[in-house]
Amino acid sequence: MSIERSQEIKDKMLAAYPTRTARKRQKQYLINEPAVEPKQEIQANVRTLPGIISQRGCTYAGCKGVVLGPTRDILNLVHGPIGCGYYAWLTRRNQTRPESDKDANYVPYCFSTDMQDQNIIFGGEKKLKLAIEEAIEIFGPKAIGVFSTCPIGLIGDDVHAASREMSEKTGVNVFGFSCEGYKGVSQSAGHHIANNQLFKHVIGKGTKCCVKGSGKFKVALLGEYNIGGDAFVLEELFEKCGIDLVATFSGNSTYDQFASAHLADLTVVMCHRSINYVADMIEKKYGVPWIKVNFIGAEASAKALRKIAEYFGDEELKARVEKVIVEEMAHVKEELALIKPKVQGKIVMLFVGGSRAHHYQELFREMGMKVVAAGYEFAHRDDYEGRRVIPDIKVDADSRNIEELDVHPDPKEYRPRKTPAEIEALAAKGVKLKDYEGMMPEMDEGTLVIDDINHFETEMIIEKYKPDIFCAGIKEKYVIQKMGMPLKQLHNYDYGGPYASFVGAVNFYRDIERMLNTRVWKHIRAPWHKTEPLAATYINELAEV
Amino acid sequence: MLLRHTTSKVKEREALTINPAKTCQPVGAMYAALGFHNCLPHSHGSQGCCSYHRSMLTRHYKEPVMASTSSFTEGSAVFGGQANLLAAIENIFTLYKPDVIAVHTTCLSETIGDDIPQIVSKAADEGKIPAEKYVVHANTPSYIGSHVTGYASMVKAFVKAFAIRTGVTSNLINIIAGWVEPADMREIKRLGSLMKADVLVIPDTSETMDRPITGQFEMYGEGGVTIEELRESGDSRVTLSLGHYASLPAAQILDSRCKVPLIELDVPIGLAATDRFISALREVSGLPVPKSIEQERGRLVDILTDNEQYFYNKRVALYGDPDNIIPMCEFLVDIGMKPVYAVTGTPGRYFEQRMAAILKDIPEARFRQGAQADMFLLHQWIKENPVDLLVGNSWGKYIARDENIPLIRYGFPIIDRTGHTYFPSVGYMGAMRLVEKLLNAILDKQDAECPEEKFELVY
Amino acid sequence: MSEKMTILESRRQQIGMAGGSGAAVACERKSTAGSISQRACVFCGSRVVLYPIADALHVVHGPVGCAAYTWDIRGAVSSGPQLHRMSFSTDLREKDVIFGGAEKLYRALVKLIDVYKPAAAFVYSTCIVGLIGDDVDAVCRKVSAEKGIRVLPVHSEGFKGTKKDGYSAACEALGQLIGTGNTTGIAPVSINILGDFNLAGETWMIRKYYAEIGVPVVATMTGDGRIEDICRAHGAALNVVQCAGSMTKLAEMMRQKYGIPFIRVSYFGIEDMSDSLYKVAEHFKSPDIMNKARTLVRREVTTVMPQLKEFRKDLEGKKAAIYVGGAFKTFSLVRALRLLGMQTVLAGSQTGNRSDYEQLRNLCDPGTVIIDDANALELSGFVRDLGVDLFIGGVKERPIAYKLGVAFCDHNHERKEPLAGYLGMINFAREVHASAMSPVWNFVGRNSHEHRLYSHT
Amino acid sequence: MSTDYIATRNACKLCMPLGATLVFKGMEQTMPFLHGSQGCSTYIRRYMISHFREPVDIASSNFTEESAVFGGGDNVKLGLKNIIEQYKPKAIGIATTCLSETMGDDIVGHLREFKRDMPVDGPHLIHVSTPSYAASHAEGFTAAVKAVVEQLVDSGISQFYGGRVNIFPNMISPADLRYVKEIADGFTLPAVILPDYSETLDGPSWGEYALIPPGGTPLEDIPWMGQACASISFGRITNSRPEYTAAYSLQQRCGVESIYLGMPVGLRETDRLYEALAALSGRTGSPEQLKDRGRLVDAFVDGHKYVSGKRALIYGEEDLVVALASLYSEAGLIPVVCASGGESGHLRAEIEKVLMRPQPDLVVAQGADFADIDEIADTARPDIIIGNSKGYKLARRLGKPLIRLGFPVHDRMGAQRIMHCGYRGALELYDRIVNALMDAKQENSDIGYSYL
Repeated sequence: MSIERSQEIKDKMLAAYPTRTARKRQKQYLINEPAVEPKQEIQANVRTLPGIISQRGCTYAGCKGVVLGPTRDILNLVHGPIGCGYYAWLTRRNQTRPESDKDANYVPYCFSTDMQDQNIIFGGEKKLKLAIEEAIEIFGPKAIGVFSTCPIGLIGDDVHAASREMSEKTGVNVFGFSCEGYKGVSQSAGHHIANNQLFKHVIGKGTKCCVKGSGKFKVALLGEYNIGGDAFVLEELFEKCGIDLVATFSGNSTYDQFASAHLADLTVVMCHRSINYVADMIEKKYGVPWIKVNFIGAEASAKALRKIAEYFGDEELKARVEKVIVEEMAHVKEELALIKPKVQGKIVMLFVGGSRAHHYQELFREMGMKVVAAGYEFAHRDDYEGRRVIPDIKVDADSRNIEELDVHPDPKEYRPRKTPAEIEALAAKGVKLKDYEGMMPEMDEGTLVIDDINHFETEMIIEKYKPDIFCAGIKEKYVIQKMGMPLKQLHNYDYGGPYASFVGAVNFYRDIERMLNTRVWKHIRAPWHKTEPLAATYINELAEV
Repeated sequence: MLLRHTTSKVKEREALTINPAKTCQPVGAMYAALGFHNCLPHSHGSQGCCSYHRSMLTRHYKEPVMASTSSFTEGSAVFGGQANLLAAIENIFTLYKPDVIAVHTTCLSETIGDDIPQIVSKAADEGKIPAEKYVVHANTPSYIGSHVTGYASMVKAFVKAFAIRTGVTSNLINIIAGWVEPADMREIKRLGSLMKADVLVIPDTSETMDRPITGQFEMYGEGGVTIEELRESGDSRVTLSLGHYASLPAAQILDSRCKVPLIELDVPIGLAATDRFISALREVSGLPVPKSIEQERGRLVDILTDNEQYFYNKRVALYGDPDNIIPMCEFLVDIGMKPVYAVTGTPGRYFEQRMAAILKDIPEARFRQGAQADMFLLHQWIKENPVDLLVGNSWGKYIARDENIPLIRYGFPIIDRTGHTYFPSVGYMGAMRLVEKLLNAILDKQDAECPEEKFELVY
Repeated sequence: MSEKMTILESRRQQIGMAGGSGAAVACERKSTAGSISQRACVFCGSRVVLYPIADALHVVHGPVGCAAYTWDIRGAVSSGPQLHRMSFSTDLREKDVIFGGAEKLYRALVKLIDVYKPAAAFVYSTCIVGLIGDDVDAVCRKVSAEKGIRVLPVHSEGFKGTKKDGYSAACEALGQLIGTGNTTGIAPVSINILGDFNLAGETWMIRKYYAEIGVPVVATMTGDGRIEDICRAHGAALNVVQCAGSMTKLAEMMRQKYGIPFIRVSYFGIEDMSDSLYKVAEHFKSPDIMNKARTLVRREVTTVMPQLKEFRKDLEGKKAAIYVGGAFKTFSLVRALRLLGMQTVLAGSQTGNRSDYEQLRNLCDPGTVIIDDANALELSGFVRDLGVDLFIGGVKERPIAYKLGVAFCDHNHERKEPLAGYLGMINFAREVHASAMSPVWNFVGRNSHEHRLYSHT
Repeated sequence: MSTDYIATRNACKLCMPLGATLVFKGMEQTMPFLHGSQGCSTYIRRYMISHFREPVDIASSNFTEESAVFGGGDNVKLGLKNIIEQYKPKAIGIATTCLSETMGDDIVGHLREFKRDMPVDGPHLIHVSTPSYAASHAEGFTAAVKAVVEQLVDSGISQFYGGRVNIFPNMISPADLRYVKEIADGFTLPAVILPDYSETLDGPSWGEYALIPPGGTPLEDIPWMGQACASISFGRITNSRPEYTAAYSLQQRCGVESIYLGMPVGLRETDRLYEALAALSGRTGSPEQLKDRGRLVDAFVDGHKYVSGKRALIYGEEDLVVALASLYSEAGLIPVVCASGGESGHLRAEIEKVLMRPQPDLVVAQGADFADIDEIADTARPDIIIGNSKGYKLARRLGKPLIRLGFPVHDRMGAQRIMHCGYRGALELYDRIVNALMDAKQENSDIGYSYL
């Protein structure tokens, strides 16, 4: 794909916008040239233009929906009108597996203060406290998370004061999240808010009693949300390797796991965007270092495991990891041999999430497919360009209103797991702590990188590039498929999965092969039309040309 | 157990809603707007609302749901959403070129107090609204009513915006369809044409929300009530309002402003409601009921008599929207079943009055409406005294599994099955489909669970 | 019978029915293993019988349990010494079990006799004594010789039979005492009271009655018993035996050895009480005694009946179940209940014999369930299925009755109210009435439909 | 005291099988089964019934002369068969007796044989060796708990089982058990309590006679106890011989950390429990419950004048005696006599650990019976007697008030509802002591103040 052609499309597209809109959009849209110096800069994590039909959701979605949603035994109480609670009720495939029938599992429940007009007028704090009391009386949870929705911020209910008051009154750990939908510019703000509150109110409260972790290699896995059972297969993988998973944020997780994350000796981060704040804060306060990993893709998973083994520097562990990799890879290779020929060279676009658009490129690469365009829904510059740019990301009105916690080493619990010398040595071996290169360096020259893509642009680039498959979410699903082209949902996996680790990779190969080669796309035209010339042009036909 | 924390011990709640049997207004407004031609729904609030509503509607209808948002940020929350809406209107008409933007508010913009008409006229003044293009709006604060209220408000908004009376009464019969599936709207139109009546179904999602695949994506495509049709609705001879909650407000506007008399009916679900619907058509059109409809009715009753043994005294629990529950309960009673429990989160006494009348011969029946009339309460009732069938949206599957009760999927949203948007539940044909579903659920369970010696080939 | 109640095959013959034909109730069997019998063991039998002898030393040879469980748990009162209310055990330990406990027993006895100066000592063998093979008899002889008092072995190893065998062991021990005392000065018209244990002072009442009709009592066995009296019991002209189960054997023995005739009586209920006095009078063929008896009975009955009528008003028609230790007591209770207008629907005992049960079948109304050595499950099953209003039994039956919400009257050795004689009948009626008429039965499970906490509408 | 007595006079202890039976009564759908004579089960039943006032079914292998000679195998098997047929239990707890033990009857062998022809879904068979002559009921109790854990806990399970804690509560009342559960809940720390007879021996009135009363430690929980994060074991004396405890055995077999505490009676011993639970859960516990602590301290203050310097005579199981000594010593009484039929050899040492200040004149009588206690009492001149009903004679003779608690209490109502544990239990016991002393004072004063 030539840079020239890409440039031409970009120009065409921007031309269609009202001038002000065009001016804003162009900064979020670039043609990748990883080699050039100085490195390219993309604009990200800025406001979405009204009316543009973006993929983005809101702060609340990022906080309650993404980060807290998957945890089974924190009772999540949504403070606001019914809708917000309703839409985040079981709609984000958070599978969870309680240890026994007796263990708490609130995932199938939706708790809301169901604010009515008089509550909006006279304030909802009283109702909130009463709701908390009722929830405790009926469910007796370990902890309650209270989530503010848009109107709450405006009518000025103090959820934090109310939570504090109820905590003191009941002994149940109740904490609030000011995650009103309008805060920030996307889900991302919600992630950050969730990170902060978890760190303030939960992390560090746990004891060894709360977690598995008799073994030597204790790890906390961050940014894994157990869509389609990813967390389950990762748990098994770690088990096989003899690594103890003390906590997962937040796939198949519990309050106690969160509370005890600081007891791990290493934090591994999958979804960098949604949870890197926690990783950083844990390091600052407890001295637990973190590394970025990616378990999407077989090679990537192998790489991630080796990184972990290298970090602990234990020969026995390394050997065990290698053994596991060999076993798993055998199966993967077999499968790939069957599938690759059927999908090789096909063209992909991914516009999703804050890390997935990057992670899933690994899988497509393994299958020999070509990613021509990618972008995030709610990521920041560091997810595109790497953490090196963090210092020069400028704070704007929308990011300023999200608290930056000022974290210091804990006088009692701070225990640096590695000496500076050891960290040096690790870096030399390619294990860089708290480092992330971002998506762009790994993408080919001339590919498109688009932040916060909207419907208009989506139609444009599809028309031009004629991809074989498009990856996004439910809102885009049928839009794309009406065009006679498969869309792979990477939020909910189209109810497939798991896609993580080696087993997951194989599942993904098969699903993609199916979507590309299923015959259903061939039936769109009625036979009697085949002979006549057609107004409409068909993606498939063109692809075949 | 999935709902392992639910016990039969009922504690009256005042503040906490658990597992609601309703959602908020805007999603209804969005669905209603999709029933008008070349219309782009617009959510005036934070991005999340729009994103959530689009997702929910997409999951239910398995169709593209295009809608835009004002993308509120903290700034807009403080200074009001005018700038956002103006920018939105400009972007939308430039990029997406609809005939109408259907703006609905959210709890956020309502709490801020944005004055939509004022903003729209400002947009007009600034030339952001091209000629022959319109911006319609409905106030849909999430903290009042439910998604059904939102639907009603948006339909009302359209009628209010466009219906005019020229004084010449036409033969047209307006049918405010209520919140039903695209297939239902199609079926209502079919019955209308069988009756040789000239009907206008408002709104009409039969094509917009159930489109054939053509290999091309069309932002709006065919279908939906046009502005022209809406104008004409003001001269119609009568309005049939199907469903007290979703349809009456629009019908009343036509009645009060355009003097189009209204006849209040239920959504024609089941035998009696359909009978009333057909009778009404017959009366207002003065045309006889054609044989074909007689035959459909006959077939339905035939199925009922063939299978009455399987229905008699079966205990049923329902949850969902009042306009759907009321005729459904009446139907269940008509076929010998016992709708013993029913809850709807949508507030309104009317529900209780109707249910009381329909269930007067079933003293053990319990029904409730309003905030705490939620699925948690329903489940507690069921735990206290079980039922044979569950009728409602997809969320019921958790109760169904825990309590081993068959679930008949009915109402909104159904996000784990398909078919509901393609095959009607209204009219006699629809009733047949409902009967088939009920019957199969009952017999499948019997076949799956009866001891081997009781397992029989023929029923 | 409700299907919920499973009756072990091996138990079926031990349950019969009054009236009609039907096989006799099988009895005098060993309790089936695993069926939770209300019976106790041999030791228990001996301990029960000898316990009331107040001036004797009762030493339990074995681990501490057997002594601990029988420490001062009965209402058998004494007009004098209280030694019987002490619990003495050789508290055998590992090493005793290995090396034998005879030595320990010897030293224990010596010390205890020095301190408590008893008139005699009973040494009860418990299970393991039978196994480790201590020669208890030898020890007893030795101590007896040294201390100059009777030291009597009671062979009551728990596993060597049933409670009844315990009774006989006790009787044998008593037998060794009887005949060793001086009988001078005993009147020709005189009796021994056998089988009354002076629970709540019943023996005293009965003694009083006999005195009033001019019949002196030589020895009471064993209520408020004294060694010296027992030793001279063979001087009496007649043995009047209550609680046939435990004492008939002794009476029989005395008849053979000393030619003392005996009659079986019961002091429970007006009829039986009066009947006992008449029987004694008849035996001595003394019109004088008979007249005195008549006057006594007339006096007592006229004072008692009016009060009973009051109770009867309420109790008329209520159903009762009886399950007590001895069958003979059962008879009296059936009659006593009739007097209160109550119907017995279940009657049983731990230790009845064939003739007892035959008699019971004839005595009870047709349809009454007759049961031998019942277990908790059967009892509860019948109580439920027969719609019993009142249960009469011992401490082990009480919770069954209470749990099921049935009135209960305690009629075993732990009771503290005299139920014998005329006054006893009033007490009995009062207790039955107090329990059967209590309002609390309205709230219990089986009647809860009348008093629900929540009415489900 | 006159140690030269050979005989035990009015024992201050009961026999081992009773303790074991109590444990089995505290397990879900479990039938206790005594391998011995009929009398053992009958006596123990009537003893427990008179205390708990609940049905107490205990099966027996009903030894006969033959079985004594030829071994009890057939009786055991027949007995088990009948119990299974009649009561359909989920488990049967078999405790031996002096008889079967002395015979050297091979119970393990019998069970092995029985299991061979028992259907696979048959009940668990747990056996514990409780020869009455080996020790007292307290040891029988401990032994049974250990036996259950050793025979039912699956050391093979490796799955993490969400921060559960095992609590081995020792011999406490049903009310205590309920309260201990409540305390653990206050920390939302799922606790497996073994045994738990809070329901089985203190149940409601029934409509239908239950074959085996509902309640008890759920059998499905027990196999997982090896996965708990810790075991809390109550009783300083019991714990002074850890190798006999279930907690110790779990630590050895499954590496479950064991936390040895005194019985949580009185302020300090309860504090230890709260600290342990807080450390384990990382939570502070229910503020509501902590208010009870404040109330207790407040009560101590309000009442101290009435009790200070009052001389207390305490008897019962060794663990209980230590615990009570701790409570009353912190409340300002002087435990002058601490007596028990038990013979751990640690009684004095442990008591001295819990006393607020050293007490030279303290008489510690272990292996004592009531005749001994009687004699000691004459010289010790106690103002108040604290222990089970068996001390009544003594109290009566001395004309001093008796505070009834522990086991058995069969001359008063509500034994099963007496609270000993936790702050509330301490409050209850304290109030009773103070009021008893006030009663006495009132009764014995010739003026008869109605205001004290």
